Amino acid sequence: MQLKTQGLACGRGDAVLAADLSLKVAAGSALLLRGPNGAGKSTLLLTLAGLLHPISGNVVFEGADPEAGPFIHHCGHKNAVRPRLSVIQTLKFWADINGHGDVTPATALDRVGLGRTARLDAGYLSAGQQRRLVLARLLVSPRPVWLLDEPSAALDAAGRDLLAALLADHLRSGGLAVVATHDDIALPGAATLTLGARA
Amino acid sequence: MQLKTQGLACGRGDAVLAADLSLKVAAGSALLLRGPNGAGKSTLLLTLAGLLHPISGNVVFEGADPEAGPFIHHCGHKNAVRPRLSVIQTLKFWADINGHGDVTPATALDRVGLGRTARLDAGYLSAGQQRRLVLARLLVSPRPVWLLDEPSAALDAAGRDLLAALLADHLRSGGLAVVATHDDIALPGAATLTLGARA
Amino acid sequence: MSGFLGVLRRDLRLSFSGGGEVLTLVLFFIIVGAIVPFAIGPDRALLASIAPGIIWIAAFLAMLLGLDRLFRPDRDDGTLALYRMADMSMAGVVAAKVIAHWLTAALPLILASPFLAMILAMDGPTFWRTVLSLLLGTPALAAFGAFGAAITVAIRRGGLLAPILIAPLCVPVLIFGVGAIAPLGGPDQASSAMLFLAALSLMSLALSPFAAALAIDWGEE
Amino acid sequence: MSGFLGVLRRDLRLSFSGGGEVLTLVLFFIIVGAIVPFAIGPDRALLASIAPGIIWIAAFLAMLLGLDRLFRPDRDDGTLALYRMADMSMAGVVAAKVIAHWLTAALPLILASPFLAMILAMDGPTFWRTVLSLLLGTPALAAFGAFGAAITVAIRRGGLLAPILIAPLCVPVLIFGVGAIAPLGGPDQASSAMLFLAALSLMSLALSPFAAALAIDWGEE
Amino acid sequence: MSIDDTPKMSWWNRLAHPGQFLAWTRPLIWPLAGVTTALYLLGLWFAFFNSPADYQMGDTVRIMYVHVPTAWLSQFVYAAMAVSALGTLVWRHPLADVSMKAAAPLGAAFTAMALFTGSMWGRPTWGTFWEWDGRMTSTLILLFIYLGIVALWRAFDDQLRAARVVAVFTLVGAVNVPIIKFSVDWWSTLHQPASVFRADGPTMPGSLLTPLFVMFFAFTLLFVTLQLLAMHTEIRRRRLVTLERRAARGDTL
Amino acid sequence: MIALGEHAEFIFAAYAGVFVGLGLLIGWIVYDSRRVRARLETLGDKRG
Ligand code: HEM
Ligand SMILES: Nc1ncnc2c1ncn2[C@@H]1O[C@H](COP(=O)(O)OP(=O)(O)OP(=O)(O)O)[C@@H](O)[C@H]1O
Ligand SMILES: Nc1ncnc2c1ncn2[C@@H]1O[C@H](COP(=O)(O)OP(=O)(O)OP(=O)(O)O)[C@@H](O)[C@H]1O
Ligand SMILES: [Mg+2]
Ligand SMILES: [Mg+2]
Repeated sequence: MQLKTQGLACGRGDAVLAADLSLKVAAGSALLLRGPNGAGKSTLLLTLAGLLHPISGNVVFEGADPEAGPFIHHCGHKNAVRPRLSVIQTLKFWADINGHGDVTPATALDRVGLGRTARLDAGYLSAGQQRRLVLARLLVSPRPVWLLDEPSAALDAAGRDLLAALLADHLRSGGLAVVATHDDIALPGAATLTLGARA
Repeated sequence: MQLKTQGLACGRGDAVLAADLSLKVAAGSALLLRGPNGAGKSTLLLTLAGLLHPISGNVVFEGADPEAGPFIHHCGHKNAVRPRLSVIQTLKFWADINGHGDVTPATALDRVGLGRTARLDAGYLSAGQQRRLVLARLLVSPRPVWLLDEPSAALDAAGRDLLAALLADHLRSGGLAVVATHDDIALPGAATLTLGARA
Repeated sequence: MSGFLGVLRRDLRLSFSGGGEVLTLVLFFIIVGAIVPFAIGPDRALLASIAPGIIWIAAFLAMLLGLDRLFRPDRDDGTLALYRMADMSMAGVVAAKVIAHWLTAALPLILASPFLAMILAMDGPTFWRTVLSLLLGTPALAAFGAFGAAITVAIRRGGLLAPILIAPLCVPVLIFGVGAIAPLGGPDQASSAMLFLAALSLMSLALSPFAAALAIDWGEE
Repeated sequence: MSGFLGVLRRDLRLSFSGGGEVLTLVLFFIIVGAIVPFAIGPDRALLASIAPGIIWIAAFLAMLLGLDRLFRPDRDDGTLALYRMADMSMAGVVAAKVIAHWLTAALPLILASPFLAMILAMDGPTFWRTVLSLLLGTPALAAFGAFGAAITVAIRRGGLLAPILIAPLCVPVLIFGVGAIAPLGGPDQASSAMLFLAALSLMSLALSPFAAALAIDWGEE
Repeated sequence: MSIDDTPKMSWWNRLAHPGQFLAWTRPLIWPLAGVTTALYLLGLWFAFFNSPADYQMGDTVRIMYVHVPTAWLSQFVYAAMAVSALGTLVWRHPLADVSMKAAAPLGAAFTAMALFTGSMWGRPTWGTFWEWDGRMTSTLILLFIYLGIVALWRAFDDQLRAARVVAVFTLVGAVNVPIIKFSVDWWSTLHQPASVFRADGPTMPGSLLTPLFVMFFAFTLLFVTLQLLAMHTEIRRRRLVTLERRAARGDTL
Repeated sequence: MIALGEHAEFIFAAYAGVFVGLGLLIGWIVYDSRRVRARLETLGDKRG
């Protein structure tokens, strides 16, 4: 699997935020997106995910089989956590709609350090705990492409280490990732794309 | 002005998150709150602001004159930005309810780098730009106490510098600040309180 | 005072801005009135006899259903926390919001009511009494409504809860409102109903900001 | 299929969990029906003659006003974006949600309708015809409603917009629904009204998931 | 941005470009306005000075000259909107959005006028302003649909995104309007009001038809003129929003 | 002008209503157009 864009321009409405991007992210490697506020990092991720139309150019996932169902995980700024559902129910629901993999929801919760909170209402989790729950979603339904928008927001130091470990595992098993962040995420060997500050 | 707590315990419902805190933050100095997710940083800030009741102990602002109106700015995780109001209208509204100071809304917008966006709908701003707008709120109504909850979230490098500069100005002019953060905020001479990870 | 006007101005601006809340509410009012004949038949005499009741129910529902925008958006986006730290009392905020609510959710309905009166075969004098009773009664609905909205914003549940909590409290307004139009006991009864209505409005306008402010403060702890 | 059941299960769970959305809706239904006598007077014959219409209007309003919770909370918290990347089609998601909406917003009303029938002085046979017509007609309301909710989900605050968009489109449901109960044109008319009602429900159930899915996808770009 | 110098474009592409559309249709506005005014003057002259009273309805038949054209437009504008909606959804024609948005308030206005003139006609002929008759009732529902569409447009922040959603609703409405019409007819024949007197009995004499036709064209041309003007404004408004945002981001214009 | 018979007020009201309505409609559309163009001009757009 390989992510390739050709002459991609993306933006909101008619405002072009990034033009003529020719990216190449191979399996096993990652790309860090950086840039100031409003530079268009979130917009680019949404475009790569297919949730926004590119203004021009296109996004290709070489080697992906569209028949086999979706192969992209996108994590936006929002956590998709409903306060009244318990943590484990939330994760099971995500596995239901995204497809089940080898990792059971309970295992995934343990992995992200929420094992003890499984039966709690998700609304009781703090901001960082909710973010960890979102990381568990990536584990229960294995997909080769991860597009993460500021995954480290609200995470504490241990959480950031966890994130780095999960990303490393993902890359090692042949996945690819594009991560937009303002923080330092330990991703050895990742390329960096800095979206321009606009005058 | 001096912030003092005596044997303060704060928490949510009946869960005590921090107990027996005896803080002292003098005018011109700042306190950084650190700690893992769910440690109770936000809860402590809300308690200091008087928006949550302390479980025991109390919070005193020595030298504050309660007759002279509120003297605390609290910035939570939420921006209080309404999408359909223009940027300048939003800021003017805040100045209306919090009281006007020497800095006009237009000047404050320039200070935080949003001068050009004044007439845009606030909903059009990116996450980081909205956060800057929140910082402008601190400027239009001068108050000696700033309680900031992850003010640097979503801010880019320039935004963090701006935040540090605003804080420095505030302290220099005799204000005091308590800032909860996971990031490194340049606050020379600030004390740090780390709230414990919970078992 | 600048705070009071600031809140008022902002709420009016938000209601009339693109979102078009006002247009929506007026349409809701008219549609509720206009679907009644489909359900109970277009018999003119029947319609005319229940027309004041229908107009009052439509206004009642429209006003109660518009409640959700009173405090909930402010709570969700964090503005409510700002109000609590503002240089004005919460009761002042609520009072400004009640006035804004009446101006954007009651006045437009009253202006639109001639249309409903026409399709419901109401006659002229009845219509004028209806307008008068709406003018006297809707402030009470706005005031009670603000209280209901304050309670529900505190318990973090939105949607239809405020309307159903407040509806029973507002039944007297409805009774006197209709009584002031279609006096079963003759014109004497009608004018005393008008008086009760005015008294209800004054009383609730005076008290509800304080009650609502208390509810909000307690609910947010 | 696991996705379809997952969505259905989650929506049912959320509706019945602490929040008590279902209870709220049922109460709203009953309150709307119950305030009518206050507004038009307690004349039993009059009430009985318009009772089927009132029950239908109350159900109509309750179902339309419950719409806001169909997609909006999912959009606000980001779940809608997840659906778009899920291993199932958006039409499947909508279909599951329509079913959940009917189970949580229509069925409880029908179960509560005897109470309303009682206070509106309805007689037995009419009541059973009312239940039948509600059973046949409410699926159409749920389906149209899902479409309306999908249209307005891209808007930040929907509020009453979906109800006013959808109410005019649902007028046929109301007409045939009432027509099936209180046949002014005799039993022949009533049974043809029932047929029309069933046809409307089937048609709208079959088409609305696709139309709604289109609206959601395009609204979110 | 400007592509004036592109060699040859098909008329379709030329029209598809909003800037080109502006340039091409702007000169039409004043002539159209002139013809419309002339037709109105002629129509009014016919209506009040040169047409007989109807043998059945007397002078109230003169209301017909404003009622029927507005009633016709109330339906025609919806049809125009539905076609534009198809344009938006199927061909992604950028002008279709603009046309759809411009037409909605116009349609609502004409429908409201049809209702108003109808009730002004109803009072002298039936003795009431309003009767729950099938045609009038379905016109009322049409007005609700129009106003709903206007409210829907206003509720969106992003007009580009709004277009496709409104288009879906417009088309579903178009499918639904016949069903509504049918059900309302079914309903109002169930409860046939006592003395409804319809005018469309005998064929109209020519002396009534001439003013009707003149007014009919006057109203239709007025719609065309206003539609063009509103489309121009909408195109400019979009350009304005773009410029304002660009200025806010600090781009050079 | 020929006499309008017993129902003159309704005929008059119908025409007055329609033409006042048209006036408002035209006025609003023209005003809107003017406003947008003026704003465009202040932003220095030359394309009219
Ligand atoms: C508010 C009340 C009314 C409404 C909404 C209404 C609506 C309509 C509509 C939709 C049409 C069809 C226009 C077309 O051909 O495209 C129409 C035509 C017409 N209406 Fe009305 N109408 C109303 C009242 C009246 C009254 C009171 C009269 C006369 C007594 C009347 C006489 C006519 C005539 C003569 C035509 C044209 C002939 C025809 O198409 O059959 N209308 N009206
Ligand atoms: N929903 C939206 N509709 C229209 N424009 C938007 C929308 N969201 C963001 N924008 C605009 O698009 C631009 C890029 O926003 P985006 O969210 O992609 O930036 P970002 O790089 O992710 O910034 P941040 O670091 O603040 O998250 C901003 O100028 C913003 O004003
Ligand atoms: N509204 C609430 N009601 C009840 N409990 C809550 C609420 N909000 C948070 N909590 C609980 O209080 C604890 C502390 O939360 P708080 O938000 O203060 O943590 P924090 O230190 O700010 O964490 P973060 O770094 O993730 O923002 C958490 O365990 C959380 O589950
Ligand atoms: Mg972003
Ligand atoms: Mg926190």
